[in-house]
This record gives sequence, structure tokens and C-alpha cells, in this order.
Amino acid sequence: MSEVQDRLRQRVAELLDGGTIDLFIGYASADAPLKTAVHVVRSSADAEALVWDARCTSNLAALLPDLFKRPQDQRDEWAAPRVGILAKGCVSRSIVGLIKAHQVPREALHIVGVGCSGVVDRHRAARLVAPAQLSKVEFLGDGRVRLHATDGSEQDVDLAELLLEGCLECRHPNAVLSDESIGEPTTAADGSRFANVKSFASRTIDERWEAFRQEISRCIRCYACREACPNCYCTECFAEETSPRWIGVTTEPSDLMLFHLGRAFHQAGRCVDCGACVSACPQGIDLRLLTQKVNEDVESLFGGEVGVSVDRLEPLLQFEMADDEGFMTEP
Amino acid sequence: MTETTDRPDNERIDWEPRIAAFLCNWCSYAGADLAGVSRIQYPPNVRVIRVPCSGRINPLFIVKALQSGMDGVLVSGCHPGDCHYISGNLYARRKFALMKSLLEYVGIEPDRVHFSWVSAAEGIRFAELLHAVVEAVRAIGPATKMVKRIEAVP
Amino acid sequence: MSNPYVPYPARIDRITIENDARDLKTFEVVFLDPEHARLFRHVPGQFAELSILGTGECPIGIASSPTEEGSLLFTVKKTGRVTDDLHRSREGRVIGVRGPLGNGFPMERMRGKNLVIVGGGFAFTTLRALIQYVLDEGRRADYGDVTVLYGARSPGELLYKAELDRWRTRDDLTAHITVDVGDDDWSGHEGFVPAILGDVAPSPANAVAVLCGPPVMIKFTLPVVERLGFTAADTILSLEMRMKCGVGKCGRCNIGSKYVCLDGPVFTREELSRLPAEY
Amino acid sequence: MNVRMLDKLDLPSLLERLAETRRLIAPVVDRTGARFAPIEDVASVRWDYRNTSLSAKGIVFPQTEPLLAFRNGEAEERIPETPSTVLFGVRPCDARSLTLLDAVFRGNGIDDPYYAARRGAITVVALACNEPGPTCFCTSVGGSPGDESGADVLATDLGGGVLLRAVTDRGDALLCDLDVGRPAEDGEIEAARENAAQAAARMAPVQVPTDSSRLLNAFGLNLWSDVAAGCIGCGACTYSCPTCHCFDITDEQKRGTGRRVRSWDTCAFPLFTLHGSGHNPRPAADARLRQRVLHKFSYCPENFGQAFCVGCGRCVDHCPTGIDIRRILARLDEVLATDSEVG
Repeated sequence: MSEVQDRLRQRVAELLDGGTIDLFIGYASADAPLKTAVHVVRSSADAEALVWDARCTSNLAALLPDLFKRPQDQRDEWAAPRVGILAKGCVSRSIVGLIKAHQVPREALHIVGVGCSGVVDRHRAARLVAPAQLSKVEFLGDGRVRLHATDGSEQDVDLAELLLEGCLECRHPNAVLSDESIGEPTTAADGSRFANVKSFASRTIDERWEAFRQEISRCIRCYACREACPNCYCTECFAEETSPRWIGVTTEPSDLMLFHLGRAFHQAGRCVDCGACVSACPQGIDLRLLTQKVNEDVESLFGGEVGVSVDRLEPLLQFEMADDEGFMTEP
Repeated sequence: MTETTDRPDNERIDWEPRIAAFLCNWCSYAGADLAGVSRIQYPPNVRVIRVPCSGRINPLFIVKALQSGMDGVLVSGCHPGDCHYISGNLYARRKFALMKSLLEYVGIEPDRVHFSWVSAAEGIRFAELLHAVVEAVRAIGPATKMVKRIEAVP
Repeated sequence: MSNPYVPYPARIDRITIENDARDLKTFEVVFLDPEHARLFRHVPGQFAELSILGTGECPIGIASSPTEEGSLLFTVKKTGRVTDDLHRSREGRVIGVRGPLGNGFPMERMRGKNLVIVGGGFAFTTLRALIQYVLDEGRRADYGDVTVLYGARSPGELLYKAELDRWRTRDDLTAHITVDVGDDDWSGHEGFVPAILGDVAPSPANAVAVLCGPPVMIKFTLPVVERLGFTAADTILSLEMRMKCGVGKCGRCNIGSKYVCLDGPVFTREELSRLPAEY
Repeated sequence: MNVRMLDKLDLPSLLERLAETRRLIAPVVDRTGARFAPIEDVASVRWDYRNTSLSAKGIVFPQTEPLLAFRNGEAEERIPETPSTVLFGVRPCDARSLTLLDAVFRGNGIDDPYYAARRGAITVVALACNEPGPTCFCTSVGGSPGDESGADVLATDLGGGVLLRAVTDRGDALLCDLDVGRPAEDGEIEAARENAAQAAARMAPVQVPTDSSRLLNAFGLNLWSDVAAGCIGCGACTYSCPTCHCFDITDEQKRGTGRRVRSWDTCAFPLFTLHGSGHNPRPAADARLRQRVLHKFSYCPENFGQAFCVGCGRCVDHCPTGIDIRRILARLDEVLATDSEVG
């Protein structure tokens, strides 16, 4: 891993010094267990702080749309920056979506692809040591991780036990769109997908409702899920529209559910299952329960995978005359 | 959208389902109109909301209607190929397929939410559809799951 | 007020459409309970939270002077949920009024001074309260010369047109009314407020300048006021900031260590210079 | 003031008695670690937790609460009816945060009746920290693992037993009422002090700039866009923060019946300061993050004499992009110390 990291630092410094890019978006270490910080590099000296490992959970593409919005107070003199970005598979797929949605100009990007072996889910780790907290995490090599907790206990676990569930089902660990790559490509897992959706769907309708209601009742409406998501670039989210007002601002359960149903629905054909929302949620809500349902339906009903080609139209922007009508009511 | 629909007591014996029907202006609304002028009886449980095209219907309208206390929702537009705007209904079909599946997945009864095509010439079909929808909703009883209750606002 | 969040019920007695665009209306409201009217003691420059149960609250400057007893005036621009609803009101509707809130103009400190009152657009509302206050028969002698400069985009956008006409004929007040662009019937000044202020050039001697207007007007008028020789302590501004609770708790209108709803909305330029430049 | 020593084995019966006679709120295990919950079954109370994922502020300042209820144009106030409550096992940082919230909601000469009702009903039994967490920095912002401020009783886990020290008259009354354990010996009191001191010594210090007026000059520094480069504008930091207290007031109604409700709001959201005119005095993430930092470390000290941060580290734990207030403070301190043009 550190070889890739060294190479990354060196390459980013070159790209900045050579004038290929104005800034580079990557990760830096953070002073908290299992966390990294989003790091925007503007000078080659700052490139030394870049890291790349299993703690790099943020979907960096979420930062892109704002970079290409002309500031209000600047008119003619403003030029769009040339942006370098470190892209694991899911990040690159989000970038594809942003390019297709005209949120980000392809020519302004320099995408540095990197193979990813999955990133950690801090909530899974937290559950292993609750109600204590992680105090330190050591990556032992060979896929083993040592967790130190604040109660003084320690335990060794497989890295796979800590990964985001989505990473275990990831079919695109390498960048699908890039200008250059660092390190060796990673081999994709070929396990089954949508395990969580299948398991949830097998419960009775009232069990599902109760589980959904309880899960969503944890929400504190901080909107970290939305803000961490590259797809949520709307200037005004339906959650905050006041005319009409879709949802009140309280924690009344139906309002919380309406928000999460709306958010999941708006992900249709655009969610790459990067897990950024899951990592971001301070309440550890299982947001994949909804997004993966929509993903499964999009794939099974309309075919194709999200974010693998800049040329393919989003599934909700097209139709087939023969689209399924099995859901419709015949009198 | 204001929450002006206050649902009657769910426990009432004389409960009648209330259905929000989003009908496209060019086909389904005209079909409903035809049913009316042809004096074809259909249940009075429906509150019709006329929209320019089924493609205009934000799938969140459906969730919002349930939240506002409607017992069922019907969305209807032109048959494939007949859309006044050529393909609005075909885009809509994809959205509705996903939303219906999502709602069922989280535990909303599948019979709460209905989609169907009705042309301007299908007054009888509209009436039959309404019968079918009202009876389906009647069978599952009053909606409770998504309903927003002001007294539940913390 | 034991509970600062409870509004007093008040009835809208009269609604006046102020401008051509019909998005500015003045509401004359009367408290239902005379006891509330007695408790509501304001000074010019203060504001109140107007509320419609079920729609919400919005902070609105009080346009009437406390000397105009019996009712309160609020001039409201139609901009959002609550103001839309207010604009849909008919006379007789009961709304809520919570206040008075904020500090208001320093009437005591301005005593004996000449007043230069500069306003733009619909921010003129609380300046109307100030002008009516000093023009009051019993108080006029407490203040020196009063110069009013008021600008709007067009003649049709001027507030309180009948009163402006009356002020122009008074000899104890000098009124300069200007519009950005006049029309065929317009005979007053034409031009922006800062330029006209430079032309009128009121003397800073024993005078206080009071400014209230949109950010762009304030931005270009302040240098003129400074050039004319008004000190920072004698330049008074009324700020606008998004507010909610009105009692310095909710944090929304926080600028530096001040809460606009509590410590303001009226500040001197001297006070503002010690705050972060967030306006 | 009472100082009592309680055998650990007697703890469940103490909790039972509290739960029978009062509303008991205490930490329970949660998928995020721990959270505060009203206790039905005292076996669910956890003593071995590090800290809760969300702070205790929601107990005195709920995320949403009705201010008024109205029907057909008639409004009435909704002051909460709060039973006598014991907040048990709250960490010293959270206990101290209550004193800061007091300054806001009960200060300025305007007493917030909703907060006052909730706060007045609570007796705080704080639990001293024997082991700091990786993001704790209370000692750098005026607190400590054994800090008593905000607590009515301070409890210390001494292994086999629990030392309960009454801090206020209210806490003393609680201990008298419960009449548990035996009077503590000097050695035990000393051991509790030692525990806290050792925990404090294990915490990494953070350089916090303390001169609020000098900090005000940090407003114009150009470091904000740099420290906020990763800020995505969510409310994870402020909603998990024990001292962030901004709120919104909105109406909820259905056919003329409804409520006026206040809900948490945050300066991190762009809409927070968006004017009706479209003007936004804080148009970008850097201005918004600056507001959060300076409000805590400059404006509040000026108004209330104390920084509005208790060093619990929750904002560090929860920031989706790894923004670390400790690093921001250290950087500010460094810049303010070296840059002669500032201040």
C-alpha cells in the first residue's frame, strides 16, 4: 500500500509543478481511529500529506460540482480550475455520472485511478467494541486488523469484517475512467450482490414496515448522507423546498421516511454504492437498505450498470416501448 | 403542498376509502369525463387531480398523498404510443415501476398504489378501474403507515 | 412577556397596497386585548415577529411611531411563505404579533441634534416610524433640522406616497425624494441615493445620519456620509439579517458577539466597525 | 456535602430506586457505541461506555419540541411537564455543556421557559472519566476528566466501588434521600482525584487560542477556505455537539390544528442565513465553518466568558470528511502567535 502512496505523492507533485492541474483532491491522515480527511492539495509540498489505504471512505467526487460553480462575486475573470482527483472505482463511476449530468467538464479533470480493496465501515468497527470506543487501530498485514478499545480490551479481526458491505459486493474496484493509474489493478469480487435487499424483502410486509420505520427514526436530519453523496448536487433539495413544502423540519416519523424515500428514489440509476452515505451517517443508519433496493430494481428492470460509460444515457432518461408493465393495475 | 386532508377516524365503521387520482389531461381525465357524461356509475371515493401528463407526476406526489392521509393513490395516463407529448407516459412508467416497488419493499401495502392507462374513449374502463381500485383499497383498510399525525410531531 | 415565544393576537384593520408591483402592502393591526396594546411599548426602529398560526413567523420592522396610538403599521414585502400568506389576508383577519423586539433608534442620544435620514427601497419602513416620531407635535422641538432623503427604483415603488406629499409641503422638514428612473409625471429628483446625498450635502454639524436601505445602497452611501464629515459614532444604520426567535437565542442573526435581533437592528458605524464584515 | 462509597454490586439496586421514584435517563448500548435513553430496565444501563455518539443536550433542548399548540386560531403555550429526572452517568464534558446552554437559554435577561422547565427538573449525576478517548481534549478547553461543573453529583469508578461526591445542594439532597453506601474514606477520595489526574495526563493537549478579541481578527485570515476545503455543509458536527444550540421555528398544521415547533438548525447549512431577498451573508462553506469556530471561541467568550466547546471530540468523530477542530485551533493559535499583522 505504501508504495502506491509514495508514487501518488510523487505524481501529484509532478502534476502540480508541471502545471497540468491547479489542485488535487485526495485523502490525508486524521487524528482519529479509522478516519482520513479529505485533502485538497494546492502546492506540491502539500502532496506529502496524501495517503491511500482502507480508511479512505469519502467519495471525493462529491467535492467536484462546487468547484465548477462560478462564485457570485466573480464574473469574467473567473476560469474553471483544472482539477486532479484520486479515483478508486466507485469515485470514478460517480465522476462519470457527474460528467453526464453536466455538473463537471471532463476536460477540466485529471483522473488518477487507483485500485481499491475495499474501505472500512466505522460503524461495523464501533459495533464490535460498543459501548466502549475504538482508541487505536493497527493494520497488521495479511488482512488482519487489531482493534484497541477505550476499555483496554483488544481484538484481532479480519479486515473483511470491517469493510463496508458494498465493498464486499464491488464489481468495479478500479477506475472505469481515468487519465492515468497508480499501482496494480485490483481483482473484483464476484460474490452475490444485493444480499441485504434479498434478506429484507423476504420478511413479511409488516415486519418490513416496522424495521424501516425504526431504522429511519434514528435520523437526526443532519443531511450528512446527502452532502457526502456526489449525486446530491441539486441547488435546492426537495427536503428544503418551501413552496411546495414537501416535508416539515421536525423528526416526525413520516417526514423522516418521506425524506429517505425521496433521497433513495432520486438515486435511481445514479447510485454507485460507494458507501459514502453509510460512512457519513453519525447515527449509523443502514442507508444501503434503500439505495440497494433501487439499484437492484434499476438493473433488473432496465438493465445495465450505473456509471460505467459516459455515452450511455441514464435509465430514467430513456425508455423502451416494451418496458415491464407487470406492476400496473388492470381493471 | 399543505396538509389540509384530515382523515376521519380509522376505526369508524362507516369508513370509506379516499383515493387521490392523478389523471393526465389528454386521456385519463377525458376518460373520467366521458364516464361522467355517459352516466356510468363509479365510486365517489376519488379526488381527481388533473395534470398535463403522467410524466408531470413526481413520484413523490404519491408518497405525499399517503402522508396526507389518502387511503390509496391512482395514477393514470395515456396508453403507450398515445401520449400528447409523445413519450411522457413512457418515462413515467419507469419512475412508477421503481416507486411502487420501493414502497412495497419498505412495507406499504401494494394495493395502496395503482397505475393504469385510460384513454379518452375509455369511459367504461375508467369506471371499472375505479371500482377495482376502491375495492382493493377497501380490502386492506384505512391507510395508517405513512400518515403524518400532527399530534406525533414531537 | 413571561413566555417570549407567545404572540399577542391582533386584527388586521386596514390593508394598503403601496406600490405598482403590488408586492408591498401596509397592514394596520390592532391588538384584540387592550392589555396587550398597553404592554406593547416600542420605540422607532424596533421590529416585531408577525405570525400566522400554521404558516409561521417573520420579523417585520414597525412602520408606525409609538405616537400614533391605537394601532401598529407593518409594511411587508411579499417574499416567502409567511409574507405570501399575509398578502393573501383580508381586513379583519387575526394574526399574531410578538414584540417589540430589538433596540430601536437611540432617540435620547439624538435629542437636540439635526437628523439626516437616508432611506432606500422598502427598508424605509422603520424610518417612517422615526420621522413620524420626531414630527409629533409634542416632540418636534426636541430635535433640530430634519432632512429626509428617500429613494426608490421608480415613482410607483415609493412607499407612503400621500405622506411624502405632505412632508414636502411642511416647513419643519426638508424632504428629497428621488427615483432611479422617473416617468412622465415625475418632477422630483432622478438618480441614486448616494449621488443625491452628495448633491444635497447636509451639514454634519451637530447632526446624526440615519441610514436604512438595501446592501448595495448602504455600500455606496456610507463613503458619501463619511466624506460629508459624519463621524462613525454619528452614523446610525439599521441592519437586516435573517432572524427567527427575536430574543437572542436561536443564533441565526449572530454577527460577531452581537445578535441583530437583540443588540440591533440599529448600530452605529463605530459599533459595526468592531464586528466581522458579514454584511 | 456528602461523599459516599458504594459497592459496585449495590449499583443495580441504586438504579432501581432511582427508576422507581424518578425518571431515570442513562447510557445504554447502541450501534454507534452508546446513547442516552429513558431507563425501564436498569440492567440496560452501561457504566463501561466511553461516550455517547450524540450528546446529552437533547434532554434539555430536544431536537424538536412544540412551543405552542393551536386550533382554529387560538394558540396556547406548551410548557413541557417534566417529572423529576436523574441524568445518570453523563460524562463531565456533557455535564459542563449544560452550564453553557444555561448561559444561552437562561441568560440575556430572557429566560426560555421550555428549556427552564426541562433543565430545572434534572439532577445530574456525572461519571468521571478514567480513560480518555482518542478525540477527547477537554483539558484544553477548561474541563477535565474529573470536572464537577454542571454536575450535582460526581461519580468515579474505582474498580470495585463507586465514589459518589455531592457537588451541589441538590446533589447532596439526592444522596441523603438515597442513603446508599457508606461515607467515603479520605484515601478513596484521593484515589478518585488521582484517577482523574491520570486520565488528564493521558490526553494530548491542543493549543487553543484564548484571546477572544484577538481571535476576532482571525475572521479576515485566508486560512478559512483552506481548512474548509473538505467541508460538505452537513450538520453532523453541530447536531452531535453538546453546546451548539441554534434552532429554527416552524409551524406544522393540518386543517387549522397544529403546532409551532422549534427544531435544531445549524450554521453549516447554506439556508441558515439565506435572506428572503436572495442575499446570503455567508455564501460559502468557509464562511460557515468560520462562524462555527469563531462563535465557539470568540463570540461566546465575549458574551458569556467561556468558550463554547467542552472538548468531547464528537465533531471530530463524525465529520464525514475528517475536519478536525483541534487542528483548526492549533493552526489558528500558531498563525495568531506568529502573524504580527493580526491583532
